[in-house]
Amino acid sequence: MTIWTKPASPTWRTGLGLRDAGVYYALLLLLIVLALVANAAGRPGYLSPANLGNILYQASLVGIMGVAMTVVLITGAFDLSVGSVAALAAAILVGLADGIGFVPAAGAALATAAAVGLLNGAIVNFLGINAFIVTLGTLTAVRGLVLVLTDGRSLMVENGDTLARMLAFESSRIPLFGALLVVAALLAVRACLAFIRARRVGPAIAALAVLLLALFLGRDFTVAPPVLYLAIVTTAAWFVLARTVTGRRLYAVGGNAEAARLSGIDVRAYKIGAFVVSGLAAGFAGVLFGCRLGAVNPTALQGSELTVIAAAILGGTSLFGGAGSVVKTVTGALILFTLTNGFNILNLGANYQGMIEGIVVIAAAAIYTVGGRGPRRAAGAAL
Amino acid sequence: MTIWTKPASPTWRTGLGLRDAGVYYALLLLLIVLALVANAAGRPGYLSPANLGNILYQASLVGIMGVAMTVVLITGAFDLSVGSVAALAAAILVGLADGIGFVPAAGAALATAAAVGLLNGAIVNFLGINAFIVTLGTLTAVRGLVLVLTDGRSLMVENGDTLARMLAFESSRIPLFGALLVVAALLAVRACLAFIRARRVGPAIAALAVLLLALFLGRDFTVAPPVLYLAIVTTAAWFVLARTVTGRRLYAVGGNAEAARLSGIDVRAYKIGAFVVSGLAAGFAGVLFGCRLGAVNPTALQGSELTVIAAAILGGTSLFGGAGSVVKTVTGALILFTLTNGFNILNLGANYQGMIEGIVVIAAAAIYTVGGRGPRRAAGAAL
Amino acid sequence: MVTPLLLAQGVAKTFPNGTIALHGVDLALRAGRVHGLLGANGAGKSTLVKILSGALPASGGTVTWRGASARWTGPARARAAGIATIYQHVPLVPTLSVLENILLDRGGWRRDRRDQRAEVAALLARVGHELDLDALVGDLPIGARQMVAIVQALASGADLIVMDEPTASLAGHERETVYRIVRMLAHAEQRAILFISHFLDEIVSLTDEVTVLRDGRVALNAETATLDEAAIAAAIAGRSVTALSRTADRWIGAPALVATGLSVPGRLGATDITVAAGEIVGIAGLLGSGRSELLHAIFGAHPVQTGNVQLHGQPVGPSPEEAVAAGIALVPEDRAAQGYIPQFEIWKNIGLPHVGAGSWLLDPAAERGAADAAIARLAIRTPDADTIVTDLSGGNAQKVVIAKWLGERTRLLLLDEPTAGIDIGARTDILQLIQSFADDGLPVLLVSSEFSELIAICDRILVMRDGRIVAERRAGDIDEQGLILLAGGTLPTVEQAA
Amino acid sequence: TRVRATTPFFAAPTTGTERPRYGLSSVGLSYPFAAAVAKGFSDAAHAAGAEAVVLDARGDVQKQANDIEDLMVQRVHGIALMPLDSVVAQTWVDRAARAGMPIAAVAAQVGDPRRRAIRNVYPGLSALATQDEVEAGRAAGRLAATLLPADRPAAIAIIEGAAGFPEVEQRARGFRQGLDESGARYAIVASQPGNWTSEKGEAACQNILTARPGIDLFFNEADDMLVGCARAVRAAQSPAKLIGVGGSKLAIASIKAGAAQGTVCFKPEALGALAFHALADARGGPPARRFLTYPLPAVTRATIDRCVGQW
Ligand SMILES: Nc1ncnc2c1ncn2[C@@H]1O[C@H](COP(=O)(O)OP(=O)(O)OP(=O)(O)O)[C@@H](O)[C@H]1O
Ligand SMILES: Nc1ncnc2c1ncn2[C@@H]1O[C@H](COP(=O)(O)OP(=O)(O)OP(=O)(O)O)[C@@H](O)[C@H]1O
Ligand SMILES: [Mg+2]
Ligand SMILES: [Mg+2]
Repeated sequence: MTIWTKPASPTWRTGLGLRDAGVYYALLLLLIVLALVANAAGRPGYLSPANLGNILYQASLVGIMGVAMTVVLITGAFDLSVGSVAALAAAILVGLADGIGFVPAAGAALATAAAVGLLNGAIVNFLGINAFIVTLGTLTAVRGLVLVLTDGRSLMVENGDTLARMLAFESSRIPLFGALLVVAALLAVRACLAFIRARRVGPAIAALAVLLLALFLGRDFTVAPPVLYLAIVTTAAWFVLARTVTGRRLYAVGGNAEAARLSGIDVRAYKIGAFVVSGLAAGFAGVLFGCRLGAVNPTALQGSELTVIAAAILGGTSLFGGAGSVVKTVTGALILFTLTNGFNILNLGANYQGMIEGIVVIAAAAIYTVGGRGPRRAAGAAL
Repeated sequence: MTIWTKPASPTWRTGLGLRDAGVYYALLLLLIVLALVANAAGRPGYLSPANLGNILYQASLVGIMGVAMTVVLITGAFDLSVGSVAALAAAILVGLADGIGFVPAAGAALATAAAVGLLNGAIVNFLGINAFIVTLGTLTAVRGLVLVLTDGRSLMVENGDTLARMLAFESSRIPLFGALLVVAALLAVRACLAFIRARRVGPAIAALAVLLLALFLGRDFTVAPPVLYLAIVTTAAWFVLARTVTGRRLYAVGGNAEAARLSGIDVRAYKIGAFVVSGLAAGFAGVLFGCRLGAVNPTALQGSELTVIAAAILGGTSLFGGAGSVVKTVTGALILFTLTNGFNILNLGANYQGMIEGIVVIAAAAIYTVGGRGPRRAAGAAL
Repeated sequence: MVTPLLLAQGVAKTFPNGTIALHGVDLALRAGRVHGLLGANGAGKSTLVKILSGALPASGGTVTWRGASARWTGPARARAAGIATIYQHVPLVPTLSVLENILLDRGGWRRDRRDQRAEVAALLARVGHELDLDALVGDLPIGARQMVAIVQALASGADLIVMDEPTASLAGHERETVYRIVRMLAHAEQRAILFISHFLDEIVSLTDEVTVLRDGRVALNAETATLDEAAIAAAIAGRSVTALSRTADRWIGAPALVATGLSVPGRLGATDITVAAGEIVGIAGLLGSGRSELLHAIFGAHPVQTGNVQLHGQPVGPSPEEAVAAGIALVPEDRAAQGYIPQFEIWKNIGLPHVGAGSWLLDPAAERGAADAAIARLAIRTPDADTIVTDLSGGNAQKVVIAKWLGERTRLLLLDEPTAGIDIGARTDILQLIQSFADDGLPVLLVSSEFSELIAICDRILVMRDGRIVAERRAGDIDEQGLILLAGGTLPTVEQAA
Repeated sequence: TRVRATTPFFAAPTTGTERPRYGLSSVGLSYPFAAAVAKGFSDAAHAAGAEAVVLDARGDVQKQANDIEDLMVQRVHGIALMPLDSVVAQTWVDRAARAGMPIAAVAAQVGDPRRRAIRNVYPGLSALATQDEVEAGRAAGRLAATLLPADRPAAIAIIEGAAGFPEVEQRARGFRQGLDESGARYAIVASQPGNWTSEKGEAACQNILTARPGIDLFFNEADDMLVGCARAVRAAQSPAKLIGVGGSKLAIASIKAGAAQGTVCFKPEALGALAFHALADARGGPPARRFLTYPLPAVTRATIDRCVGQW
């Protein structure tokens, strides 16, 4: 009866369409292109499990911070201070670990990082100052604090035992074959339900992908712990955002703060909460950083905030709040690190890397903004 | 018949209130505090004309880029690429100056910079990709281009004549006494008109301030050319934004693009135009930078985009478009550079500078966001 | 009589900028009754609603809820106590789905509960309205968003439901749904309803009691049965309002607007339309029938559109810039999203389409002059032309959007629901203004969901359905019911129920 | 049939008979000094018929850690490490040593510079090819002593690099040692960061000259800041003398022009070559000498020809 041309079964299409899944396609495309070029250039190891594990490992810190950044962006704010906060956490961890042991030191580091997040959130929400300028201020101030704490020098952990525990926390190898199979099984269950209920094939594809991945990587595949932590953080954040009322409220707060307020949502609490989460995640990234090296330098992680935000925005998170997906953010981070890893593997002339990276980033974003014109889906509804 | 109880003369009050003039007060306060501390520390030269001239000079490149950034922000976009574009312009200038002379080389540099701006604008507006990710991409790509052009080394101008002309363009001394008197006179005329027409005393205060400044600085006061260029660029941008149809439309485009479009404004043209202006300004800053030393290194002006955006936002420009004042942006830049100047004068330990800078930036923003609660005035209405 | 569910006494409100919106208003709302709240634009209705729902703090007076004193510290408290509100500027989250917006105030921890979805679906079925629960609210036109807000309030299960102009941007069919909902809530479920509207027929047929505000004071409070439309209109305007009457046989000139083959893929089928100088052509249709699309297509505002537009024989290119340059004016239906620049003062908004016509330099004095004239002409209630539009009441903001296009350069007026949210007195004034423009030879194309308006002032009425013009009638040859039937709606049940 | 990449971007494509590949993890190839080290490394590798894999950490420790990982995964023949941070680099060296991968440090030492003397090469390193930063500062100090007024204690200002780099403290320490050894009478009245860049160096000098117009000498911890500072000094018509560290082309031009008085001559290309040769030799067995360096002459206008600007 209508002349509005609706697609036959919209959820089927949109779940896999360029707009919704574009960032995954972008990553896949990049991997394929790099693998082909690497092969042609006589570097066949590119798609090896070890190298894929490396990419994941290299992207893990940015990924963890990116997940939290996505939460902040969803609430309509902005956090530039994550790099500095991570450095502060690392400095506190390394500075205290010899004295009080690894676990208490890590606790202190996380607590401090969360406190900085709380401070950011409180200033933004109670004084009403723009989040950009506030977190730019804390970016500078916290980096200054790191300089004061370290006296401008690098710190390192001396105690061999403590160091060993820190390294174990960050650098042991974790076999992943079994875990991947379990995940694939869980996803398969979910896929069946999703297909029966809503004819969505997205989850089925995800389950298949994980299964194939597990088989491809093989029984001996291991990853470093940060990859696992990233997976856990991402899953937890995804669950909260997509499956709980807290998540809905976070989207509401960012999508239209006034509507959220009028619906009885404590807008400030959610906005401040997002900053605390961001601080905590930065702190955790800092702890991992400190454990990775058993040391920290005062300029550690400088400038990483831009990479983190880039990952989130590449993943389709809106700078204006109300939309964003943590899984896509992690994919965005993987795109960025796949690229630099590819440059390294291909031994691409350093001078050309920047140019190519810039172009690829824009092209990746173009894939789903240009390709994905059409009906949108609600925030957080996609996997 | 009306029930409106109007404040006696609202424009009088709001024009000088914290919300509208807060950033000027913040700068004044900072100057006063630093002058007092410097005096107490036995460094009386702080408020000397020469030092004030230095602060202006040091802030000039960021100021020029900030003015254009304000225009971009007013239209609701974002330009992270300015630092890279400026470096590219400097590299082109320095690379070509020996071959084709200073003026053609500068022309080529400006044209290239404007072309990058156009590219940014076109991608953002025709492909619909987020400005943040596009300009982050060009930030990386253009910096890469600089690396390719310079092959990772510093370039310098060899030809003595050319070098001399470049230095003259940037480093001669320009007496300012007469010019300031003229400006004061012009402002006084405007002040009379403003007072008669609308009982606004803002212009009168500005005229008086300039006059006092001229007398204070004295007959022998000279500045470097970049200060003059900054003044010209700012005045021109202020004039366009506040006094011309183009300015009104720029604000409208950023305030509500759809409403502007339905009012017959070519929204895309204005948005792209803003990017071109930003590119041009960055190019001009790059030319000035190249002229300073007659040389350029590949990392030139790296990271300056954040300072530029900070200046604009400190000046009260909205990240969401539709509001902003170039004069306040320049004031924001002056706040940032007054601070580092103060650190140097007071010989404050490098490790403590970051902490204090961060806190002062937040405090400066707090002055007018917290102090300025109350009746609002519209975008671009203030001087 | 039963004790009121909610009792407001002496509620007063002064805004920070000095505007006194309420001078001390008394209001009593009872379970099982529909209470109408009326008043001219800017009379203070929305302000009162916001105070009752905790969205704004009062500056004086008391509110009693179920016999106990209530000072809401925020909307959450009022919601929890059992007051649900549909605000005038429909606050929804554009990035969430229809379902999630409806469930926005729900607690619990699971986001995607199937029982809640079923509950909402059942609710929709009960009120007989269709909504795609998974559509993104940001993609919906304003009428559909209004329905989402209504369902949201409905789903909250509150005892008092406050509706601030719920029907202002709805067309016939959806209005019927709203009436059904209101009756069901009040009479079947014994809830209290506060119903704000500028449509007197609705008020008369739907409400049990009315309160009329004027300049922030109660001007009238009576049982509806004791009143008629004229008496209410007089109370609202503070003067007697003459009903619009058709001027027979107006002068009509040569064809001015000739549009051929206008179409927008998927939204507007190929359409030809001609409007003569001095002619007022109305477009009737249901929500989503493509009326707005047609006006936008004439204005050249669709990125993908085909067809030709000629004005007085001159072709007009397909872009808003060219349309404005040719003298075409469009008053869009969604004033907040399409009509004004929120940060601008009234005078800058009014001047926006005109600046640049003469000189590239601004002339603020002239702009203010023009704005002051428009404020006087349309009786916009504002301290002065320097007020920011977002500080105006809804109807007055709408008047600003109309005022944008009343300049001398306008040669074709496209009006999309121009009277949405405008009070009865001003509505008559605006319609008369439109007539006077037409009398001066201006061609006018008027979209309105208020079919009586169309019949009153149009010369010819086109009926749209599913993106096509399906019928054309001379205004004198058809009545409201006939239009409704042509548009594909069902006949209203208002009269029968009253 | 495999398609061979012929894109000019790529470093020489490998053939069936693999040429030996050596990796260099650079701090950032957009820093001219690091770029020159890389050039020396690559040139030496080419001359020896080997392939150089040069990775660019862009000033980010995290990225440098990743780069080293990538090099180890690729099983290059040896890694030259230009560490962004000496302390942090220890773990990388340990890891490489455990994997049996020859690794040499270039341009900066590995191990906490406060605890480990520069000549005491970190265990596990095949070699350390660097200039001694303290020594460089000392050379500058000795040169400065000759430029100071004899009749009164001199006022000296130090323009530091960006806070957080160990060179900041090392060069300043050496500088004071050099002055003390020469028996100079002086007071350091200001030390302010110039963040390694010419524009910040210029600003710092301008500002310091306002507060202390009577500065006799500016010690710039890097040559980029030296050329910026020279502009400030000339603009303020101050008689202050200027000394830098590094021997960059720009600084050499400045000294030739008389705008600055002297600098300490670094040879980054030589460092790169030294590191390569150390790695190439490491496969033959334990090296005879692990600390590799070159003399650091302080040059003035008179002796400027002894310094060829390599960056
Ligand atoms: N935030 C505000 N700041 C200042 N004044 C305001 C504000 N909101 C409303 N007003 C003023 O308060 C008065 C009452 O406004 P209100 O919105 O209550 O009117 P209303 O009766 O709902 O009108 P309408 O029928 O047009 O919606 C108006 O004069 C309006 O300009
Ligand atoms: N209730 C609705 N739900 C979803 N989409 C709708 C609805 N109503 C209209 N639309 C969409 O709006 C577009 C056409 O509506 P348009 O605004 O042109 O019609 P209209 O007759 O002016 O209706 P309105 O009264 O809403 O202005 C179509 O894209 C249609 O899909
Ligand atoms: Mg209202
Ligand atoms: Mg419509």
